[in-house]
Amino acid sequence: MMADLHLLTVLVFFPLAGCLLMLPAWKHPAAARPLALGVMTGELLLALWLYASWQGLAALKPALPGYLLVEDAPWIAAFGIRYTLGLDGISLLMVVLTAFSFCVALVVSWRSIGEKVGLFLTLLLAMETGIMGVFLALDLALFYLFWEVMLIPMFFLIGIWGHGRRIYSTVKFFLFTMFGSLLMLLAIIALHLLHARQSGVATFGLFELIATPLPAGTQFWLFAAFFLAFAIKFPLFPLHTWLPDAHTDAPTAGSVILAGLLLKTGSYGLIRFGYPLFPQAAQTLTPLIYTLAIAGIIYASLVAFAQEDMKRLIAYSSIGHMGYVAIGIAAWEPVALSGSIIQMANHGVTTGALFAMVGMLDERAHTREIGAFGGLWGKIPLWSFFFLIFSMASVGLPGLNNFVGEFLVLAGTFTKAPLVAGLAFIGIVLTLVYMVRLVQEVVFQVERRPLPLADLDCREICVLAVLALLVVWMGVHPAPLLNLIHGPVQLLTGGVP
Amino acid sequence: MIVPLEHILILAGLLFFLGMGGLLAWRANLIMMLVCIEVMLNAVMLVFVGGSARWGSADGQLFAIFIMALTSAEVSLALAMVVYLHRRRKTVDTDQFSEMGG
Amino acid sequence: MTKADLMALMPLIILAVGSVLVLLTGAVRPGGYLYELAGALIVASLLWSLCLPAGAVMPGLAITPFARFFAVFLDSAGLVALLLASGYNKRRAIVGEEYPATLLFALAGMGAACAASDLLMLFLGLEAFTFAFYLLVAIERDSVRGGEAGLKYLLNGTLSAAVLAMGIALVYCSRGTLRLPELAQQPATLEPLFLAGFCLIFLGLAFKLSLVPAHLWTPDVYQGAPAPVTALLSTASKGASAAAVLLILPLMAGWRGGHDILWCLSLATMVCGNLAALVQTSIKRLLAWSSVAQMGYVALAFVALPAGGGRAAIFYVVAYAAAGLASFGAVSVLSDGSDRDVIDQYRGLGYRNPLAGAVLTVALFSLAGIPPAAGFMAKFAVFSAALRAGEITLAVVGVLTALVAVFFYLRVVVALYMSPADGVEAAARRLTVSEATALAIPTLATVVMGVYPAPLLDLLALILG
Amino acid sequence: MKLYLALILLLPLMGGIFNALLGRTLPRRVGEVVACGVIWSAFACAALAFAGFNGPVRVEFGSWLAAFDFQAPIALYLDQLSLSLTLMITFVCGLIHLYSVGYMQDDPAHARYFALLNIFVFAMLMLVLAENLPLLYLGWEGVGFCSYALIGFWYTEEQNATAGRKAFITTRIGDTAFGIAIVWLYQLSGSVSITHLNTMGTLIPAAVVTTLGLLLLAGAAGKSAQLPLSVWLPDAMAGPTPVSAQIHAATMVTAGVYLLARMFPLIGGSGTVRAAIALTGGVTAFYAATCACCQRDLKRILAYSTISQIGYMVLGVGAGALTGAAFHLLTHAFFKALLFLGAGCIITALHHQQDIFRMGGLRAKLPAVYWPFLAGALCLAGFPLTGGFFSKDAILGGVAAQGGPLYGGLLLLGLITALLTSFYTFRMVFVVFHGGEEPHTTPLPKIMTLTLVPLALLGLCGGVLNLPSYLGHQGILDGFLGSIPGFGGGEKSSSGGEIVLQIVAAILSLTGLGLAWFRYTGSRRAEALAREEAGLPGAGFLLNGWRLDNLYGALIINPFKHLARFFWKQGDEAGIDGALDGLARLIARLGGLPADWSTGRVATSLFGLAGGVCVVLAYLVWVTLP
Repeated sequence: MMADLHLLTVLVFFPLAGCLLMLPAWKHPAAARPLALGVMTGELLLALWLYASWQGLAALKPALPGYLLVEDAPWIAAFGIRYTLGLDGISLLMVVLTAFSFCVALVVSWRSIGEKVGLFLTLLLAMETGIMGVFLALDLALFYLFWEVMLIPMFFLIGIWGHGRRIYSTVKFFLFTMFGSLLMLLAIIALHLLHARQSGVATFGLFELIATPLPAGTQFWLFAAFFLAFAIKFPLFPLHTWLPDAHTDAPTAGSVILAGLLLKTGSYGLIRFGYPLFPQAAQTLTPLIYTLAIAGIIYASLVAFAQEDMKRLIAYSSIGHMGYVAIGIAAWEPVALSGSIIQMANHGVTTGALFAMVGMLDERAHTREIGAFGGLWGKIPLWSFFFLIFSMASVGLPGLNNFVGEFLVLAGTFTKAPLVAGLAFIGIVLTLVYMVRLVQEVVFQVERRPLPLADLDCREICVLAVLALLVVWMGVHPAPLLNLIHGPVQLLTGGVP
Repeated sequence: MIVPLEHILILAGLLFFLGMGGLLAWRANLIMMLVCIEVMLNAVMLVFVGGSARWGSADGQLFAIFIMALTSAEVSLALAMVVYLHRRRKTVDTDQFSEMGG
Repeated sequence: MTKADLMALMPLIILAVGSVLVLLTGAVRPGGYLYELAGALIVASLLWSLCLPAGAVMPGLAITPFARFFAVFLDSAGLVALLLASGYNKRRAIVGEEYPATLLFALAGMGAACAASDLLMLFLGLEAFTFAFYLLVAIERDSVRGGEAGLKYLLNGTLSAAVLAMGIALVYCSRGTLRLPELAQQPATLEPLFLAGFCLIFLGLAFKLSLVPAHLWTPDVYQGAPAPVTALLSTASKGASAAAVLLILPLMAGWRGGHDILWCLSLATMVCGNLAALVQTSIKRLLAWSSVAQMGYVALAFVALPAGGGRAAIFYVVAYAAAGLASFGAVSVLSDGSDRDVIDQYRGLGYRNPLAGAVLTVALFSLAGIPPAAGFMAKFAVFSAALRAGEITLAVVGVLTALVAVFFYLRVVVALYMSPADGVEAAARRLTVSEATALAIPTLATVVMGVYPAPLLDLLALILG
Repeated sequence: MKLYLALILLLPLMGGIFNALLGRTLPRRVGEVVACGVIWSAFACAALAFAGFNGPVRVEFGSWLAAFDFQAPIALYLDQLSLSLTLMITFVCGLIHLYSVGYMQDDPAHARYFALLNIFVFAMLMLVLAENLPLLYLGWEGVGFCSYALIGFWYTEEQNATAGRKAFITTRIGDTAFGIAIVWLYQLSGSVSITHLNTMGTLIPAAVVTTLGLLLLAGAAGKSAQLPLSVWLPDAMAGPTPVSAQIHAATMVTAGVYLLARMFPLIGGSGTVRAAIALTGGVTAFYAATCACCQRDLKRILAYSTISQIGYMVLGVGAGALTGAAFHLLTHAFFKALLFLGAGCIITALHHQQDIFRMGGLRAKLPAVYWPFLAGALCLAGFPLTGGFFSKDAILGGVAAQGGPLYGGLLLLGLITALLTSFYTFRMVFVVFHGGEEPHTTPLPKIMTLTLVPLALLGLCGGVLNLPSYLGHQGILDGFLGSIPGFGGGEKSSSGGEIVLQIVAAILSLTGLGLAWFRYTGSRRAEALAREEAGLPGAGFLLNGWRLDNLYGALIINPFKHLARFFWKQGDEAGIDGALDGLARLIARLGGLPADWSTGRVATSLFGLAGGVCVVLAYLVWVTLP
């Protein structure tokens, strides 16, 4: 019986255990890197195995409806906090994405991280544990714990191996997120107390708390606190300014994980906790979310067009992309929600790949300034080929992955809020505008500065090829993923599985 | 009892605040500050004695004696401190000893 | 006094007698194994209060589970401080038996204060350890700052002692007894004299907890005193004072005014401490201001006393003590020879002295209340207590000030790991075993309490009845 | 049938992928063979499908977008329209591929070229065969991408890359409208299947149908370079000439017409929409024709003529003469491809000289090009009895049959356009081939000239595809397409009226020819050219396509750029970040206050404690005193 294997615990803490492996290899990067990669690959295999066998698990009918695996154990009885992990389709998708992104992040920074490798790998593994926990926790206190834990390694990652104003950026990133999450902490506690007052049961369990009937005013304020925390992570306009700095100054691995995963924790939290816990308040705030998302899409796309740093441009682009996710969530309608979730995965892959590619370019040219490049197709055709693929994916070219998510989001949203969907379509044009500008100025035209550029080596080709295949696969045959999240989405939107 | 408690309290209060005021005012001279603290503690002892007179229990007097012991100890330490500081700075003006701050 | 009482009192007696013993040994064999002896005595008292589950009530002292918990807590803190001092004092040429003896004496005083069952014993305990700290703060004879710090602590301490004593006197006048249990039973209307007395007592304790407005001595004394002393002063004495507050708070249970006073103090303390720490350049002052701020959160727990704030307060104090010992310990380890006080001097130390750097980092994250360190659980406890008591304003202010705090804690971490050291400094010396253990104990405690606080919390629920 | 369809789509795709991945490593001949082979085998499959065709079929290959009730499977729909277009596309593209072999023979980047060309064919076929709108959208965007990449094929020239970008973005604007229409249709009917939607026409309120129709029209206008989105096509000539022939003449640009014809059963219900479509088409046709009259760049002339001809088709759709539109679409594909390929020959022969004023007297030099080119010109000019003549008149006939002031005006406009068309066509022919000194030319690869022949024949004899009904029996296309919903519609004009119309058209066409002959041949040629070089009044206006580019530049592009920069500098950096940094500074300054309070003097701290005592006691007095 798979539930007895405590697979989720393994899933969460296996990377942390991997940190111990780092200690003996602390001083020997040559040994440490493969070790870490081994750990991450193991994690990825475990995740993939779970994915492969999810239908079997679903047939087993575990404790919670719609969940594939659930683990529950007492932890801090005095506070009523339990160690509750649960895996459903949505978390499974996120878990696979997480495990995969970490492998990518490690491989792309294989050579670019030269010093303090042991520390780097340890932080990476620790962060993987934190993010896994966020995607699996079903106890609000536990969720909050992981939510905070995952920040610390990222703080060091940006601060130690970053470039530019790295300290400013990392502190800004940390404070922004702390600001939101501290208020969320108060909201969590308040919710817990209200529930305890009403039912006499002190618990932080999500499904107990969902049942709490709340007066409208209270619910509004609690949801506001949750929403603030998630909106900062998303990030929604105008809370987004930490993101360009953090992305730009982070090392490649940091950017990949930031874009691929940390932003997703915000949307995931909104889907898993924000809306289910406070449906009415969410309803009342939906117009606000729509507005912020639309404003963000258009604003970020415009700002992205003006950027001169490739990484910054892509960072702004991910603000725009996450805007679609936000719209889909706000619509809270099956098609749109599926679209949002798929879009989370898509954006993780696409933008992660773009950041990785810019990182590769940065390694060679030691600049990310758009004005420095040009005519790369002639110099490094392989790089340009992949870059073209990923940027086309990111503009939502049908047949590549982003289109699936965006189109479902828009189709679903249109049934709820036609105007919003219509405005969001404008964003598609704007995305094309800045992305094509980037491609033209970097890949096409003539070389503007003589830079010593070597084309991709085998390691990089492998990573990018896998990513590209993924992009195409998710764009051409998203059915498996859509099936995976079908049940959970139906439950969330009030249907019966 | 001969003296009503109120009078004792008023006197003690006067002494106490006198001492406190002196402590704050006389900061140019460490010795005088110590004297002021003595005054305050004496006010305290007065209250204790008055109290034990009021309730006819010995606890107050006991406490008073303990305070005497305490003050003597503190004074000895404080005088040592005075000597030490004077040797260091040739002054007993406490405002001179404000290297740290902020 | 029966034999059982004696057994129960033994932890305190060991410490008190022990200090005399150390003094004598020092007189007989100067530079003998004084620190080892003192350490052994502390361990003995620790084990005793751990293993012998005897309770006893005698005039003035009541060895309750509460008292025994604090005895354990104080002894462990003292042990760590002693371990730190053993190395530090050698480097700083602080010789002689005074240091260990005084330390033992301070521990005894604190233990007495926590075990007090009447105001006299409380007063004696508090003053005893304060008195001991007068010595310890100024013990570094040839340090300018030490003397200044001693002076400041002395004057403030005596003033607060006077206030405290006056408070007790007034209470005594109005009630005719000093016994806490009797004082806790309140008449229908609280007479003004009693209230005045209570307020003075509380202010006297506020000095020891360094709550605003009686906090101004803190940064100067912490900066001036030797780091190990600061470590003890900022943790054990705070713990003992918090225990004392918990002992006297029942006297005014249900008096709205007391709540208001506490409310203001806690608010002012959280805000002042955290804001002032922002602008500090000396790490010791930064930690001092931060400890002021931390006491503000403890005060917040006191405000929420009716809603289970007591447990939160003690847990917070313990968590803070662990972090404080670790941080000041790291500082004392890192400031060898030259007094390494300015934050910029800590640049890149995280790499040159990994253990100390890591310990300091963990401690700072704990102080900032970021999981998985104990500080998070502590803040969690305090905030939930506050919300349960309906103190939403204080909770929100606390959260926001905590955010401010994150910033200045991060400044130190940034210096440790992210800013390059200016100029090549010699590789830091290897830590001695005692130092390593002294750093390891509180750090482990921090992490364990942060990840699995359940046992401690249950224990606290037990001792608070 | 399923197999045929699968092959029709997959072969070009595979060829494209093959060239994209391996093309650069294998010898170029292999790549060329594969590229051309797949297209011709796709044509063979199409032919087989045609042979085996009996009635529309819907084939489903697998699921694509399937979330809850949003179902967009990978399903194809083969009916008469898509079949005939498939045949045309595969055939013409096959020829163009062959031509490209010669045209690109010394271009190093042949792999990229053929890969994109193949993928384009795949996308175009997907567009034509798609059974549901998202899938059609896939093809729609796919061709857009390929056209972008191929226009900017010689990317080192900045204006080429920019032209590609312009095309991509401009068409994307239209696509957005199309996308909105798709999701709206989904919201209305819960389905995106074209066949299903076409039956919904009556169930949807008229106002909504109108809006939808306008959205679709906008989409079509983007792809088919109709006003106001026509600006990209002339610039698109920056690409290699075969690309212009394949994408910007024969296939992609007619996608809009196809879309409108496809969805006609749905949107045709609204008179407003029909009128709007017709108006767009007619005006565009006229607009482009006027512009073409003053162009000097050979390819730009053809580009404007393409816009103009597509305008005719759109006009036809608007007039409900779907068959006519489809007919013109086919013939136009043949003769316009022919013209472009011919132009390609000329340009190659003259070392990439595109200015017609620098040409002349090529008739003797390049007879193999001249005669096919002339044939194409005749078709374009609607010379009597050529394919173009019949197809154009089918459209005009449809317009005439509609009657009413609007359509009357449009008919007039169409006739004027016909005149202009024949004028600029022969202006081009005469200036390029007749008179003038004979320049030096390089020999052309056989393959390039050979491919012109079949196209020329098809163009000339294209008329037989659909001879007017007054000749006795019904036209082939009429019969073939008639059964498709919507194509039956459109009032048939009386055969008498049709004959009259055709006579008028013939006269107009001949007049245009005559004017051109009178102006550009023999002795008068020289001063005519001289005058035009000097610049006729208003020529600049027409030369720059009525200065639409400047208009858009002033209205949209510059504001966009400034806004972007403003948002970045003022919004993000000064606004939000500035505010946050200000807040941080403020807090730091606040931090100074309590820090200043601790002066370091003992007295201060004593004051603190004493002050606390006094305040608390005062408070106490205040509370306790009644």
